[in-house]
Amino acid sequence: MAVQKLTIAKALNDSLRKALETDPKVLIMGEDVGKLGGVFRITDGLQKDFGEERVIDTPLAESGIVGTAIGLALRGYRPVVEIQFDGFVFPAYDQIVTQLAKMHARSLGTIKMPVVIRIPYAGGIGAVEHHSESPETLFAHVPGLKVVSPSNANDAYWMLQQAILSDDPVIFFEPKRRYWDKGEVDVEAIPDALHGSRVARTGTDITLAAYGPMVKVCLEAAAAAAEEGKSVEVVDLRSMSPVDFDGIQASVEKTRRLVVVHEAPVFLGVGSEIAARITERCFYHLEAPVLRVGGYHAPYPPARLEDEYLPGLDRVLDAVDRSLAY
Amino acid sequence: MAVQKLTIAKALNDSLRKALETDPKVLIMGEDVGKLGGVFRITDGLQKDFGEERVIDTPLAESGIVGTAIGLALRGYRPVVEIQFDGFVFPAYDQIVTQLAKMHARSLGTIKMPVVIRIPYAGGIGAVEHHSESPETLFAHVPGLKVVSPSNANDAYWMLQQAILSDDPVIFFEPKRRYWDKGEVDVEAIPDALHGSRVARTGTDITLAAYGPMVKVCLEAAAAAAEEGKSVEVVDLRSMSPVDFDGIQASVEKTRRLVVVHEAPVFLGVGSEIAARITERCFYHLEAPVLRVGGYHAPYPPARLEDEYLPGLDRVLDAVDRSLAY
Amino acid sequence: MTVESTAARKPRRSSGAKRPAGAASAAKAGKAAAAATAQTHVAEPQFVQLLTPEGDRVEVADNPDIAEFAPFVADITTDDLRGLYRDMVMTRRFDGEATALQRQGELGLWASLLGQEAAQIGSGRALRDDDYVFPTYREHGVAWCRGVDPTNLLGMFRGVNHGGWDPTTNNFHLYTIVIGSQTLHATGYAMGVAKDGADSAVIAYFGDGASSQGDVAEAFTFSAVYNSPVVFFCQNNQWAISEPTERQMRVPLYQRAQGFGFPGVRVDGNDVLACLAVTRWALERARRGEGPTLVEAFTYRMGAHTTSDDPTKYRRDEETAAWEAKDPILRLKAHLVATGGADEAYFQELEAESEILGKRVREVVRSMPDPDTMAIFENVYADGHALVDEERAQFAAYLASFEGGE
Amino acid sequence: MTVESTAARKPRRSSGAKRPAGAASAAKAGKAAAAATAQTHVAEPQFVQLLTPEGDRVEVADNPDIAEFAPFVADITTDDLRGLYRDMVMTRRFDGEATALQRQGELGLWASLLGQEAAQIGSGRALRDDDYVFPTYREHGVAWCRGVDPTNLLGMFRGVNHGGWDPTTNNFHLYTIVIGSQTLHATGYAMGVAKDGADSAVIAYFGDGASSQGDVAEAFTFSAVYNSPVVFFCQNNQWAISEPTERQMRVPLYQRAQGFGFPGVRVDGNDVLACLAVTRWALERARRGEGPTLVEAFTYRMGAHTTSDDPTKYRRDEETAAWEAKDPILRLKAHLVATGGADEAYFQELEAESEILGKRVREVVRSMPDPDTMAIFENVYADGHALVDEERAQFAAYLASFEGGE
Ligand SMILES: Cc1ncc(C[n+]2csc(CCOP(=O)(O)OP(=O)(O)O)c2C)c(N)n1
Ligand SMILES: Cc1ncc(C[n+]2csc(CCOP(=O)(O)OP(=O)(O)O)c2C)c(N)n1
Ligand SMILES: [Mg+2]
Ligand SMILES: [Mg+2]
Repeated sequence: MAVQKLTIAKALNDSLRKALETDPKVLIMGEDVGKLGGVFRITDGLQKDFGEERVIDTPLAESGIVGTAIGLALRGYRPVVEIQFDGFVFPAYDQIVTQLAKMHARSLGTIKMPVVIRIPYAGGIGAVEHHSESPETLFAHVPGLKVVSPSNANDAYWMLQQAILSDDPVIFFEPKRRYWDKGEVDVEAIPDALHGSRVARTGTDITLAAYGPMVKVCLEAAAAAAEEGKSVEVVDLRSMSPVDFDGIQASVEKTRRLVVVHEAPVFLGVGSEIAARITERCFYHLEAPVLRVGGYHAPYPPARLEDEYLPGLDRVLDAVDRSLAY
Repeated sequence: MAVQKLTIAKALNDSLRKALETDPKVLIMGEDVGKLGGVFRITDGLQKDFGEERVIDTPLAESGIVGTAIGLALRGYRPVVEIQFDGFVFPAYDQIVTQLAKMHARSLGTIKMPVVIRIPYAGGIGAVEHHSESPETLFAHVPGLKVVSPSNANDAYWMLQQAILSDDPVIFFEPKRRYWDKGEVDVEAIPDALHGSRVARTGTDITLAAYGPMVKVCLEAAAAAAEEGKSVEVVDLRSMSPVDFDGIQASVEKTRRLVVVHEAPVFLGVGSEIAARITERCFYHLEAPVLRVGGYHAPYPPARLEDEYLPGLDRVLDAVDRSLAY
Repeated sequence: MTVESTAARKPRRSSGAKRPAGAASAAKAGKAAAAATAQTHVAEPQFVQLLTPEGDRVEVADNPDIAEFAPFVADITTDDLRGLYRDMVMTRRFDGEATALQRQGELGLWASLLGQEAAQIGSGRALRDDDYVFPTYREHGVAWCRGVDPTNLLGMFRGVNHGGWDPTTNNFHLYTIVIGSQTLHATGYAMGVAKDGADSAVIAYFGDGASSQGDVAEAFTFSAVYNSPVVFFCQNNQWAISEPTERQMRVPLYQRAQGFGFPGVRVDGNDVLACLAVTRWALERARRGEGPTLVEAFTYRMGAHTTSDDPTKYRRDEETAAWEAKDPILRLKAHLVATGGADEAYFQELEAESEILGKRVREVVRSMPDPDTMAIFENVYADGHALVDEERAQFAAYLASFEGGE
Repeated sequence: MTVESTAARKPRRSSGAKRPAGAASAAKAGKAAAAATAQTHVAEPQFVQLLTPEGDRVEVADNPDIAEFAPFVADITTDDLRGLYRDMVMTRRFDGEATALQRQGELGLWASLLGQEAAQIGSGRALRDDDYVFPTYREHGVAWCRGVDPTNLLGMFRGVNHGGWDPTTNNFHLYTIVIGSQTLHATGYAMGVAKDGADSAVIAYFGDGASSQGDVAEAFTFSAVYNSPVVFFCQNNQWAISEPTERQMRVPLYQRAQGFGFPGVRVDGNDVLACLAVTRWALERARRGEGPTLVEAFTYRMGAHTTSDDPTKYRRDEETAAWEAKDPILRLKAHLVATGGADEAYFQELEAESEILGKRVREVVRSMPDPDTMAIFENVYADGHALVDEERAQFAAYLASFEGGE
């Protein structure tokens, strides 16, 4: 059956299974990805079916995981690495930034680095410190990396397929609080381009641009705004490197107003680049400055404060109102 | 003698010496900072005069250097860490981002982290890979860190004094290609605030905002533009976290045009945040979108290409012209 | 000039024969490798033990290898033993209470120390007040020894803070979640102790999984090079979430120290007396200026990794059952009973006391207030930051816009 | 159950006595610590040596410890010896030429291997074509053995590229500048070799300084856990820029392997024959499926760290002079002369040959073109990237705006 209703978690699991089946060079690596199936069960059952040589429980050392994945890629493998939580990617940051991202250029194109790094990210699950962060800027700023994040099950399935097929390193951010959200997955459809945006809802008065976990919030905000007679377009960016500026521009040329929403701190968040570039592209179109809603310049707070910290319906609508007030 | 003509390198050396003299808790740590005095000789002579217990040659391990500096800070010391080159800070990135930056908040304010991390950064010296990078975004985006960069000898002296006195962790970016530029240092003057900007040249037609190595380029561009009858104001930002938006705003409200210049890649460079925020603050003042001149979305190139990669006089003037053309 | 470990001498794939060719046999090779790995798991390890699982004292005459350590508990009286017992019982009670509170939704998460009481109380009681402790996230028993109010540990698991105690009050650092990081902090702190000319010592806790992190190796290097007064105390509880120690190491961890130039000792981590003795010994070395020591406490995580974990996915009940027989509390109880060190009245009294602790923990947690919203912006910086000020003001205005409005 | 190194047994500060109190005596304590550290520096290390500095063969009868390794060069003929000698001479000549070219401004930087020829040629010649090499930035001799055209090494030092050879052609990876990183790449590659069922081996080069990096320890852990066919080849050249090995380690490095569960060997790094034997032995272990090995080649960096460095700031001339007496090339020459393995004609021929190499290197470098400006945007991604495309187009337009303009 081509179309199934799946959670994002299951869609990712199916996607990994498909990749393991299709290409013997695909490997899964990470902490607890084997018997346990990962702390979020995204790799559930894969070691059982594909063996310890292809679904590899690694020592507890992120630099080691990414560093050996690079070596495996040099040997012709296509490792799909799982980092257990957003806050634990930093021990691997050196390998990612100085080696993985640069190897292709360093080798004048002779070496390819088909490595996917899956990172469950962002907040909303009431977790302890280091388990709720949104570090996408720290990867999107780095030339040589590609950075994407699906917001729904179909994208989860397909974008992961495409990331694994890509000959470039892809940082694949999974919106962990949406893992259990269900959506239709068409495993036979021709998917959208990995780095293109998608209009998730059409509207005429203002554009909301978001990715990953915030797309749902923006869709809810658009629905709420509709009740007040405001027509909000929602663009699901899907890719943070590259960003589909043409897609955003097309929407903004129509609506003339833009609010970017993400969980990451606003200061130097992906929204800053979008604001800067869209302002440059649409200087005479914009009726209001591009506004941004995001995290604050503070460490991700204790769980009991995360609802206040995270952009929610009210804060998005507040920004919509402020933009429309111009 | 209060006013001396010093190179930036010597000003930094004097500043470290002063700090070691003034506060017995100040320590210098890093690779080759002892007998060698650092590869740029910024710590020259300090181990000889203050001993191995205060000027510490460390094992070759950046995570270890910053991690032990954190421990020393917990014990009441004020470590000033040297990272040998920009490209080698990444092994320490985990300690900086997950520990150093968050310790104060994690402890509800009971712990202070007076650690300075000095990083010679940016290009222009014809070096091999990893020796010419501008990773400031990767620190400025992180709540809990402060990020500064002097552009001249007087600031080098004073900003380092202030950074060492600060109870917060400060990433201190030193523009390595300017190390040998001379300037007047007044060791008795009351210095500017560490995080305030400085108008380096006044003008009325357009504002250039820059920091560190690019201030000189902007001043040269301003001089060249003056010959063509354009009055360019140059703002030396000095601090990238926090950014002195009030200072930039004041200038832009006057000139109505802004170009931000840095060596770091434009995409999610500090300029993106400045463009986004100044556009928001000065939406009705700006005659042109904020333009940015910076590095490309490509690994820092081999030395023979760096002159093309780096923003130089021509590229800055080109942006000035493009802005004025609006 | 050649150093070879026994394990390394054993060929890990079939020796002599070529490896299976082609990817098809990869799965087979994987199984073989796994089997070979399992062999290295030391079922009956050699370690310092002073109290058998049955509660009998091991004498130096029984095992000369303990001669170096036994003197370090020669001063321990029956009263002291009761104290250690009480610490373990209270800790376990607290821990059980926290687990229950998590199930009731009062805590978001709990990392239980069940089974590791002896390792924590034994090492924790070896410390002097002026020593400094760097825990992981599981050192509730050590916190207890340091005099940290146990309810203070719960804030971060409830989600009201990231660390609810002042580390300087009890020289007990905040819990560190990023695996291995704290070993470097401990090393740096110990470098500072030495610089100060103090004779305090520092102890860094970490797990078997953590031993794989580069930071831990760097901590070994720095402490060796600077000869810092630090004890690296690894609780090898056999598991890093779902991964057995074979996924982290090929030979027993305590051996790693030698290659960095300092001693390593394996101790029965379920024997509180042995843990006390070995930790005292290691701390004394540190105080005397002899530098770092690695202590591997061989113990077992009786429960799940955390309340979010489901160990049935990856480990067998028999294993857990086997370790139950080595329970650290039962063993000391057996000893106290057999030697007449404590009677039924004592145990009942303790039961009552732990009941009171449990009640207090429940009450304190349930009444723990949520932090003020504006706390988001507090303590980001010690000296202030313009952006934080701006965002705080904007947020306050935003919140105010709802008041009295609509 | 206890492992103690000899060094660790020696108290590092005055044993028994308390540390000096107060910060005032910190400097004194520092000096004492430094002195203690210096003691551990092994002046006359025990290592595998097959050829003395005077050029005499060491026989197993002289030193039974070499029995395990000597058979690995039993097949070496006089012709082979001449080949090794030629490799070292050509490598040194190339290296000297590069240093000269740097002084003339043709290269931006050069990292000389002067003094390390035996370690590199000995290990490099132990490799099979299908083995894979992960070098640092100094393995010019190994590159030579792999058949990489030496002039290709110069591009990155001239600043025309970041690595001017196709690593897959000669199974010789690009130079890695970030210290220690490549040891993990080697480990991963070796994991892949094992998965493929191949009997190739992998060798990772690194320095004494690099041994402090966490990545190297993680490489040890991964290779031990997965039993990967990798040889970790450390050229301990006594210095990491200005820091002597005492700033990196407290006991000889080769001992570190044992604590990770695999063998470590120290070899005379200035003895090309011993390096060949020990590397062959280690590679054989890898091929047989016995997993990783650590080889510490005890050698010396005769020159500066790089052409940017000034070693007079930190090391004494006597030290360098002492090592000159152990020169790897002179020693093999003495042996060849003494055994009649080569005559003056041979040496003259070689001199002429190296002259030709020198000339070619000069010519190639001087005519090495600068890269095209647009190369900035090439090979950032394999599959393209919209932003790079946009920036490339903008830059091209910008450049075009100057042409014919103004
Ligand atoms: C750097 C990092 N990576 C991953 C994690 C997720 N994680 C938390 S605990 C744990 C296992 C730790 O095992 P061990 O060190 O043996 O300690 P134990 O939990 O058994 O006490 C992991 C992988 C983390 N906290 N930090
Ligand atoms: C991560 C990192 N930190 C610092 C440097 C700067 N650096 C280049 S070489 C070097 C010393 C290396 O010493 P060693 O490992 O002994 O190798 P050797 O140069 O002696 O061959 C240093 C500190 C670097 N390249 N990478
Ligand atoms: Mg464990
Ligand atoms: Mg060296």
